[in-house]
Amino acid sequence: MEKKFLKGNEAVAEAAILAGCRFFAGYPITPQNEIPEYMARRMPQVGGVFLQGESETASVCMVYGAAAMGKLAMTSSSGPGISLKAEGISTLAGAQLPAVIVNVMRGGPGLGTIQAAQSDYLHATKAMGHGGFRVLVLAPSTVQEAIDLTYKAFGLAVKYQNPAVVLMDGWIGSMMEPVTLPEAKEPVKNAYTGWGTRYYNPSGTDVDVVTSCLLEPDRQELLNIHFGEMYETWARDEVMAEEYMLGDAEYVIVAYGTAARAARTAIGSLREKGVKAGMLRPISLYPFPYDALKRLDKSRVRCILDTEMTLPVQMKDDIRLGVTDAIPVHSCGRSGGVVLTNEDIEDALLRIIEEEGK
Amino acid sequence: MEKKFLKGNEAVAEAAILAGCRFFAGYPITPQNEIPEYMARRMPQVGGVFLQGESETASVCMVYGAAAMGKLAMTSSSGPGISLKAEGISTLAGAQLPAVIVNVMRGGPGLGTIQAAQSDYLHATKAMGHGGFRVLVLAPSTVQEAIDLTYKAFGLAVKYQNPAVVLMDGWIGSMMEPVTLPEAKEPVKNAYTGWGTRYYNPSGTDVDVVTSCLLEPDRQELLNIHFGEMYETWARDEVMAEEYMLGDAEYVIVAYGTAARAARTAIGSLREKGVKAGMLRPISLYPFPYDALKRLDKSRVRCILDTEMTLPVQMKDDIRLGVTDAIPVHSCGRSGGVVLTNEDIEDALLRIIEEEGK
Amino acid sequence: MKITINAEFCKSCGLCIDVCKRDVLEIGPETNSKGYRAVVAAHPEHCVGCSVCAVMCPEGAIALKK
Amino acid sequence: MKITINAEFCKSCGLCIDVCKRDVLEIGPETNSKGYRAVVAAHPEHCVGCSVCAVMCPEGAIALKK
Amino acid sequence: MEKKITIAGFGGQGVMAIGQMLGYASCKAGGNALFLPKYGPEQRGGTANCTVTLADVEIGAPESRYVDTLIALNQPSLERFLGAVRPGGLVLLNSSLCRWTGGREDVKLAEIPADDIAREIGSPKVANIVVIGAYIGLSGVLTERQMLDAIEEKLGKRPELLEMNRLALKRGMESATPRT
Amino acid sequence: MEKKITIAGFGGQGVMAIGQMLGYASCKAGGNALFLPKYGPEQRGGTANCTVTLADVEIGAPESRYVDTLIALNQPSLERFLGAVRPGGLVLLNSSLCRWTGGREDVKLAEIPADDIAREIGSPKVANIVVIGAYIGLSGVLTERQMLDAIEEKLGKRPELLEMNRLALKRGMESATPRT
Amino acid sequence: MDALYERPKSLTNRATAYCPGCLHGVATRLIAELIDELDARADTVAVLPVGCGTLGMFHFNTDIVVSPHGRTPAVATGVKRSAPEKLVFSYQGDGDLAAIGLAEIMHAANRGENFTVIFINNGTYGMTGGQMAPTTLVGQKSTTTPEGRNPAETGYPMMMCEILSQLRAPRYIARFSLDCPANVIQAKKGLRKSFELQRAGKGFTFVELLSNCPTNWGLSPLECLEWMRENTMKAFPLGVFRDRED
Amino acid sequence: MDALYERPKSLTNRATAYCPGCLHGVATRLIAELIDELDARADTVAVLPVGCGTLGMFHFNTDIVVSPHGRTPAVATGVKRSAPEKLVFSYQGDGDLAAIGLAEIMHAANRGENFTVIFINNGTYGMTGGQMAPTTLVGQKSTTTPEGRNPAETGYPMMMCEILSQLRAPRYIARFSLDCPANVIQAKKGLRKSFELQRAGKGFTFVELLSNCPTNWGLSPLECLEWMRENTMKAFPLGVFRDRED
Ligand SMILES: Cc1ncc(C[n+]2csc(CCOP(=O)(O)OP(=O)(O)O)c2C)c(N)n1
Ligand SMILES: Cc1ncc(C[n+]2csc(CCOP(=O)(O)OP(=O)(O)O)c2C)c(N)n1
Ligand code: SF4
Ligand code: SF4
Ligand code: SF4
Ligand code: SF4
Ligand code: SF4
Ligand code: SF4
Ligand SMILES: [Mg+2]
Ligand SMILES: [Mg+2]
Repeated sequence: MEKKFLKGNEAVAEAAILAGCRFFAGYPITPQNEIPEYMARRMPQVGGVFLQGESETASVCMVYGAAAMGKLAMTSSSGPGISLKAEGISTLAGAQLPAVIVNVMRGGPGLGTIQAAQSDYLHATKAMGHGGFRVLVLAPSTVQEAIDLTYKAFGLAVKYQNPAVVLMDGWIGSMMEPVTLPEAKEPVKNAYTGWGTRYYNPSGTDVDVVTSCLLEPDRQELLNIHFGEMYETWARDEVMAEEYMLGDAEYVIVAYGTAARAARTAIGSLREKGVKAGMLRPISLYPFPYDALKRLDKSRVRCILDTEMTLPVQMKDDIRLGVTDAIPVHSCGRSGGVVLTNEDIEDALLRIIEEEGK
Repeated sequence: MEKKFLKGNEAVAEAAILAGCRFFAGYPITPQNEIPEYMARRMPQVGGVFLQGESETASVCMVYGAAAMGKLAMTSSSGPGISLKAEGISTLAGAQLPAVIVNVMRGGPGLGTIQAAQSDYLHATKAMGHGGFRVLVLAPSTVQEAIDLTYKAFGLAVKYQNPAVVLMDGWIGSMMEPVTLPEAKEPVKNAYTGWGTRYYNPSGTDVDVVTSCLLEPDRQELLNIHFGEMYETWARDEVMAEEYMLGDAEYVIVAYGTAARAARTAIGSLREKGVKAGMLRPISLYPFPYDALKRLDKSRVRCILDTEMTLPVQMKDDIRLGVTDAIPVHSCGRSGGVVLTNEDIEDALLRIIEEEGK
Repeated sequence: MKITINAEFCKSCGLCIDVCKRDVLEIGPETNSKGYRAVVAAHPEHCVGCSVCAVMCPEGAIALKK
Repeated sequence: MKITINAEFCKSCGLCIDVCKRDVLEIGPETNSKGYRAVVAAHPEHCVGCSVCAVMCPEGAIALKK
Repeated sequence: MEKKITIAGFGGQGVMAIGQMLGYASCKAGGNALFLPKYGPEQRGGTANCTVTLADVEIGAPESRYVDTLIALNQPSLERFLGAVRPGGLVLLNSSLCRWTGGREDVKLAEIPADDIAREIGSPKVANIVVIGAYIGLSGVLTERQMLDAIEEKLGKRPELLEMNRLALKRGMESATPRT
Repeated sequence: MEKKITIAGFGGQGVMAIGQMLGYASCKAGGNALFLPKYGPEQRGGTANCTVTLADVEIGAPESRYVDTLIALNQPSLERFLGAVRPGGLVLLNSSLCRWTGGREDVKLAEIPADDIAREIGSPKVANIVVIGAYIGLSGVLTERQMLDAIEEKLGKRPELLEMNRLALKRGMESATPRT
Repeated sequence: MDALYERPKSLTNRATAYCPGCLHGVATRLIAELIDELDARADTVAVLPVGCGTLGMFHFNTDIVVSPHGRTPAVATGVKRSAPEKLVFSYQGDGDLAAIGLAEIMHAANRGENFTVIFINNGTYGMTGGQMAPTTLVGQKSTTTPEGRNPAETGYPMMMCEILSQLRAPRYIARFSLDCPANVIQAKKGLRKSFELQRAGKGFTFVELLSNCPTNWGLSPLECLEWMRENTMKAFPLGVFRDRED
Repeated sequence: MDALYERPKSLTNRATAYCPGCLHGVATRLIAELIDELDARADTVAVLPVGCGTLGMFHFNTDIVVSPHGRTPAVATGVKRSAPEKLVFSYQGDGDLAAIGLAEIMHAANRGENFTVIFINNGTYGMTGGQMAPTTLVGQKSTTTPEGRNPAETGYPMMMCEILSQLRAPRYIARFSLDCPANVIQAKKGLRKSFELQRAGKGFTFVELLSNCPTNWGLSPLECLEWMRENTMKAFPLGVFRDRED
C-alpha cells in the first residue's frame, strides 16, 4: 500500500476518527491549529460533531458533556490552552470519563514562544490539574507513532474510563512524513455508569449520575483508593518504551518524542567515534518505564544523559527514581523553542566523557 | 502580649496586609471564603484594593496587572479554582512578577468534596501550569505558622520575582488558634523591569515591557536558563524543614501541614509504647528538604512513613529521591476529606513493625 | 378533599401556611428526624383544594386529593 | 509641500496610492530589505498636502511637511 | 493537660459558638486551644459539629479518633458520636432534646436540660451558655471567672445580656447531673 | 542515503511548497522523507524557511546543526543560513534575487535565475518548480519522472498547468550552473 | 379519590438538601412536574451547575451530569449535540451563569443550542455563604460587600435576559418570579413553553426565575418573599423578552 | 517647513510586525498619535492581548503589559486600580475580546472600570491563521468554517457594542471603521474622546474599530477595504451607542 505523506496534526486528527472519535471541541492555538481545522472539515463527513468552543475551558467541558453521553471525544491544544483545561481534565478524571487530550507543546512558561518544545512533561505526568489524579500520557516521536498512539489512547481511555493524553511537540504536529493509517473502527456509543449513581440514586431507578462531585468524604475516599489501584495497574500493564542499542551501551540517553530522534542520530555518529551509546525512549511517560531503567547494568553503564527540549529538564527525577542514583544522571536540553540538534547531544555526551577522563 | 484567637483564613489575610499586600483579587470557594471576605472588609481600611473577580481566571489576571504595576498582590482559592489560575500563574512566573497565591486544599479530583485534604502536593510542587516553571511552596501546620509563612512568602516572591504559594488544607483555614501577629511593613511600590524590556525597546527609551511572551526562542531560552539557576538557588538557600525527635529515631514519619500535627500526637503515643518514632516535617515543599532525608542514618532508620491527607499519596517520590531507596518508604493516607487521625498513623506504623517482625 | 403533608420532608418554612387563605395549615407540635416541626392540616375541613399550598411548597411535601 | 516615504517601513500595501486623489504616489522600483517594493512620490509636485495618504498608512511611513 | 471535646447538634443550636467560646476562654486564660469547625456543602439543616481542644501544651492532631468529651445537643448527634468517646470519657447530654438510650457502659454520663433552663431564665438563646456552664463545672478545665471573661468580651457588656449569661453559666454549672 | 535541505526565502516565494514537494516525491517514490516547516508568530512577512530530509533509511533528527544543501531564494536567507551548510555541501542560489558574496570556500555553489526563467516561460508562479528542477538535477536525489509524478498529483492535471510545470522542471534541471 | 396535587415521579423520594423555604425547591419541583407531564423522565438529562443547584443530584430522578462551575452551558452543549433526542436542561445560579460562566452562557445562546437554561437568580452566592453575585442589588449587603454593593466599585446588577436578548439566535427568553403562587404558575408555563420549543428543535430557550436565599439574606422565608417584591422584582422586571422565530 | 504629518513618538522606530495593509497598523498609529497629542507617553500603560495585537510590544513606545489571551480587561483592571494616575488602554482582537474573554470584557464594563478598550474587529483569528471568530459574518469562510459560517451550527456575529450597551456602567461605547480616511479620522475622534473621559475619571470607554485581515481573508489590502464596505460595515452599523453620564 502506498504511504500517505501526512502532517502530524492532521494525522492525529484522522487517527482519532479512525479510532471512532465522533466529537471534537477545541480552540485555536499554535502549533496545533491543523487539528481543529481538519476536524472542521472531516467531522461532518463522518456524522460527527465539530465545535469550536469559545475557549479552551469551554471546549474541554463540551468534551466532558459528550463523554458523559458515551461518545468518544477529543480536544487538543498547546501549553497555555492545556492550562485552561486543567479543571475540566480533573473533572473528567473525577467523573471517570474517557476522553483524549492532545497537547502539541510549545515553549513556555506563560505565552512563551510558539516553537516546538517539550515543556509540559511534569504538567502532563504529575498534575494536569488539582486533586491528585493521573492521566495516561503517550509521547510519539514520529508522525506514524502519533497516529498509532492517538488510536491507542482512545482504547486506553475507554478501558480505564480515564482521560488519556497524547503529548507531542510542535515539530511532530507540523512535520510531514510517510505513514500508513490504521483500520477504521465502528464508532460505538459507550455506556458509562457514573460513580455518582451509586450514591445519588436513592430511588433505585434507572438513572445515571455523572459527577466528579461526591460531596461525602467517605465516598470520595473510596473512589480515590480505586484510582490508586488503577494507577498501579497501569504501571504493571501499560508501560511502553523502546530500547535502542542498549545491549552494550555504556552511555544511555533517555529521551522521548522528537528529542529521541535527535538522540538516535547522535548515537549513530557517537558509535562511529567508538562511543558505546544507546537509548531508552519512554513512549508512555505515565506510567513511566522505571523498570527498564532498573534493568540497566549498573556495572556497565557509566552515565545517563537525560535529553529534553526544555530547560530546566523535567524528566530527570523520574530517571533518578528508576536508577536510584546508582548511575549518575546528566542532562542536555534546549529550551523555549530553540532547536535541539543531534550535534547538541553529541557534544554534551563527549563533554561528559572528557570530564570523566579527568 | 495577649494572644489573639484567630481563624486560619483570616489570619492569613491579616498576615498578607501586615506584609504590605495592598491588592487582593479572588473568587469565592470553600474552604477559603474567609480570606476574600476578610479582605473585602480590611483592604479599604488600609487603602488597598479588594476585587471579587468574575472568576478565578480573571482574579489571577487582576493580580498579574497589579503586580506589573509594582503592588504586592495576592489571590487565594482552593483546588478547582487553583486549576483555573494555572495559565495566570504560569504567566506571572514567565513575566517574572512576584505574587502570593494561597491554596486552601480540599478533596479532589474535580469538584470532589469541600472538606480538608492535601490533594494538591504534586500540582503545587511540580507544575501549577504549563511551561516548566516552578513556584516556592510553603506549607504551614498551625495558624501561627500560616501567618508567618504568608508573611515570608511575600518576601520570597519579591526577592525572586516569582510567585510563591502558601499551601494549606481546609482545616488550617477554618481552625482557630492563639497567635501573635508580626509587625506591619510599610507597603512599598516595588519596581520591576520586565524581561521583555530588554528586547522590545529598540528605541532605547524609558519604557517597561511586562510580558511572558518573548516570541523569540533564543530569548526564551536565556530566561529559562535563568529560571533553572534560580531554582538551584532556592534549593540551596530556601529549604525549610522541622526535625522532630529524629536524634534516635528508627521510624521516621514524613508529613507536612495538618498531617504533621497528627503525626506529632502519634509519635508521643508511639514513644510511650517504646517505638522510637520521629518526624521530618517539610515546611518548604518546593524546594523540598532532600538533604535532611539524605542525612538520615541509614543504618539506624528502619523505615520511613510518608503520611498525607490524600490518596494515592503524592510526596512519596520526593522522599524516595531523598533516600535513594536506601530506606524503605511506606505510606499512610486518608483522602477526599476523610479525617486523618493520630490513631490512623499509629496503627499504620505498628502494622509495618509487625510485618517487619515476621 | 384530602390534604396530606409528608412530615419527614417538611422543613417548617411556613410558605404554605402563608398562602392558604382558609387557615387550614399550621406548624405542628412534633419535631421530625431533621429537627423541624412539620406543618399539619389543623383544619382540613376548611380546605377547598385550591392547591396553592402545594404550588408554593419547596419540598413537594403536600399532596391533595379530591 | 514635501512628502517623504520611509522605504524601510513601507510594505507596498498600496493603501496610500488608492486614497491619493492626485496620483502623487506609486510603487517604486526598489525592493527593501524585507522584500517589499516601497512606494515613492512619483509626482511630488501634485501633492496638495491633504494628508489622507498618511492617515491610511498602517506603517506610519509617510511624513508630510509644508 | 489536653482535652478534646466534640460538640454536636442541629444547625442553629449554637454548636459552633460553644466550641469557639471554650477555645477563646482557654486562649484568654493563657492556655492553648484549637477550635475546629466541621463544614458541609449544605448551608443549613442537618447536623453541625465541631471539635475543640483545650490544653496547656502544644496541640498536635486537631482531630483524633477518640475524644474526651462529647456534648450532644440532640438525639442524632448522640447516636453518631457516642462511639468516639474514649473509655472513661464524658458524655454531656442536652436532656431537653435528647435522652440516654445506653450503648456504652464505660463512659461518664451527665445530663443537662439546657433548653428548659434557658427558657426558665427567660431566654431560649442562652441554652448554649448553660451547656458551657455544665461542661466547665463537670470538667474543671476552666473556672467560672475565666469563662465569664471570655463571654463578656465576645458577647459585649450590655448589662441585661451579661446578667442573663452569668445566670445561664451558673445554672449550667450547678445543674449538670452526673449519672452512672 | 540521507540528505537534509534547508529552503529559505521571503514568505510568498513558495518556500514551503518546494520542501513539501520534494518530501512528497520521495515518499511517492517509495523512499523516506521528512518535511519540517518553521513557523513564527507573524503571519506574513519576514523570512520563511523549512528543512526537508530525503532518505532511504529511518530518519532521526528532523533538524541538525548542519545541512547538506541550502536553497536560498533571497539575500537575507543566504546570509542567515550559509553557516549551516556542512563542508562539501551545496548552496543553490536563486540568482534572480540574490547574489553570491563569498564567505565560504568549502561549499559547492550553484546559481539558478529561477524568477527570470519562470517569467520567460510565462508564469512567475513556477519559479519554485524551476528551483526544484535545479536541485534534483544537481543532486540526483530524485529523477525527473519521480518529481513529475509528484507534481502532477499535487498540482492537478490541468494540461496547461502540467505543461508549464514540466517545462519549468526541465529548464531548472538544465539551467543550474555550478560554480567554483 | 382523584389526585389534585401529587409529588412528581421525577423527584427522588427524599426531602431536598436545600435550606428551609429556599425557592430552589420550588424551581426543582416545577421542573420535575413538567418532566412528568411531558412523560420525559427516561429521556431527560439534567445538567447541574456548581452552586446550591448541585444538590439537584439528590433531587432529580433523571439522568444527571454535573458540570464544573460556570461551564454548565458548555457541558449541556456537549450533551445535547451528542444526544439530540434527549430533553436537556441546564440549571444554573447567578454566580455560575452570570459571573464565571458568562462567556459560556452567551456563546451557547449565540450558537442557538437546542436546550433549555433555567437560571435561578437569588442575588447571591448561596452555596459558598453569601458573597456578592453579579445580580446583587445596589446597596445589598453581602459578605464581600459588607457596606452594601456600591456601583462605583462593583457596578450594577447584570440583567441577563436583557443582555441575552441582544443575541439573534435565542428562541425564547423570559423572566418570572417564584414569590407567590400566581407567579409560580406563570413560571411553570414559561418552562413548559421552553421544553416544548426544545422538543420541536427550535433552539435556545432561557427562563430566569427570581428566587431567594433565606440563609444568606438573613431573612425568614416569608420575609424573603416580601423583600423580593419590594426589591428584586423592581430591579428585574418580569416578562417575555424574546419569543419569535427568526 | 512645518510638519503636516509626522510619525508619532509613541511608536518605536521600526516597521510594524503586521502584514502588509493590515489595519491593525492604522489603529496602532492612531493610538500613538493620540498619546503624543495628550503628552502622555510616559504615563501610558498599554495592555496588550494575545493576537496580532501582541505584536504591539514591538510598536508602542510606552509601558506595556501583555495579558494572557482574553484576560486583557482583567489585567487592565489590575493595572488601573493599582495605578489610577496612568492612562490605561487595553487593545483586543475579536477572538480575545468576544470569545475567550467575553466574561472579562463584560465584567470590566459592568464594573465601569476607568480605562479604555480598543476593540479590533477583523472577523477572524488573525494570528492563529484565520479561524472563525465570534464576529465572523454569516457565510464567511474560515479555516474552521470551510463552507462558510452557518448560523444553524455556529450562530450569528456577536455585536459587542450593542451587547455592552445593555450594561449601565459604561460611559462611552462606539463603533468606527478604518476603511477610508474619513472614517479613520472619525475613529480618532472617538478614541480621543475615550482617552479624555478616562482622564476625567468618567469610567469605562469602549471603541470598536472595524478592521481587516488581508492574510487570512485571502484578499489584497485594497480588496479588503471594498469587502469591508460591502459586508462588515453592513453587518456592524457604525455609530455611538452610549454617550451619557448616568
Ligand atoms: C471553579 C470553582 N470556583 C468556585 C467554586 C465554589 N463555588 C461553589 S458554588 C459557587 C457559587 C454559588 O452561587 P450561585 O451560582 O449563585 O448558586 P446558588 O448557590 O446561589 O444557587 C461557588 C463560587 C467551585 N466549586 N469551583
Ligand atoms: C489561552 C490561549 N488560547 C489560545 C491561544 C492562541 N491564540 C493566539 S492569538 C489568538 C486569537 C487571535 O485572534 P484575535 O483575538 O481576533 O486577534 P487578531 O489576531 O485577529 O487581531 C489565539 C486563539 C493562546 N495564545 N492562548
Ligand atoms: S389546597 Fe388551598 S385551601 Fe387547601 S390547604 Fe392548600 S392552600 Fe389551603
Ligand atoms: S411549604 Fe412545604 S416545607 Fe414549607 S412548611 Fe409547608 S409543607 Fe412544610
Ligand atoms: S498628501 Fe494628499 S495629495 Fe499629497 S500624496 Fe498624500 S494623499 Fe496625495
Ligand atoms: S500605505 Fe504606507 S505601507 Fe502602504 S504602500 Fe503606502 S507608504 Fe507603503
Ligand atoms: S444557601 Fe441559600 S440558595 Fe442555597 S439552599 Fe440555602 S437558602 Fe437556598
Ligand atoms: S494576520 Fe491578519 S490581523 Fe494579523 S497582522 Fe496579518 S493581516 Fe493583520
Ligand atoms: Mg445564586
Ligand atoms: Mg481578530
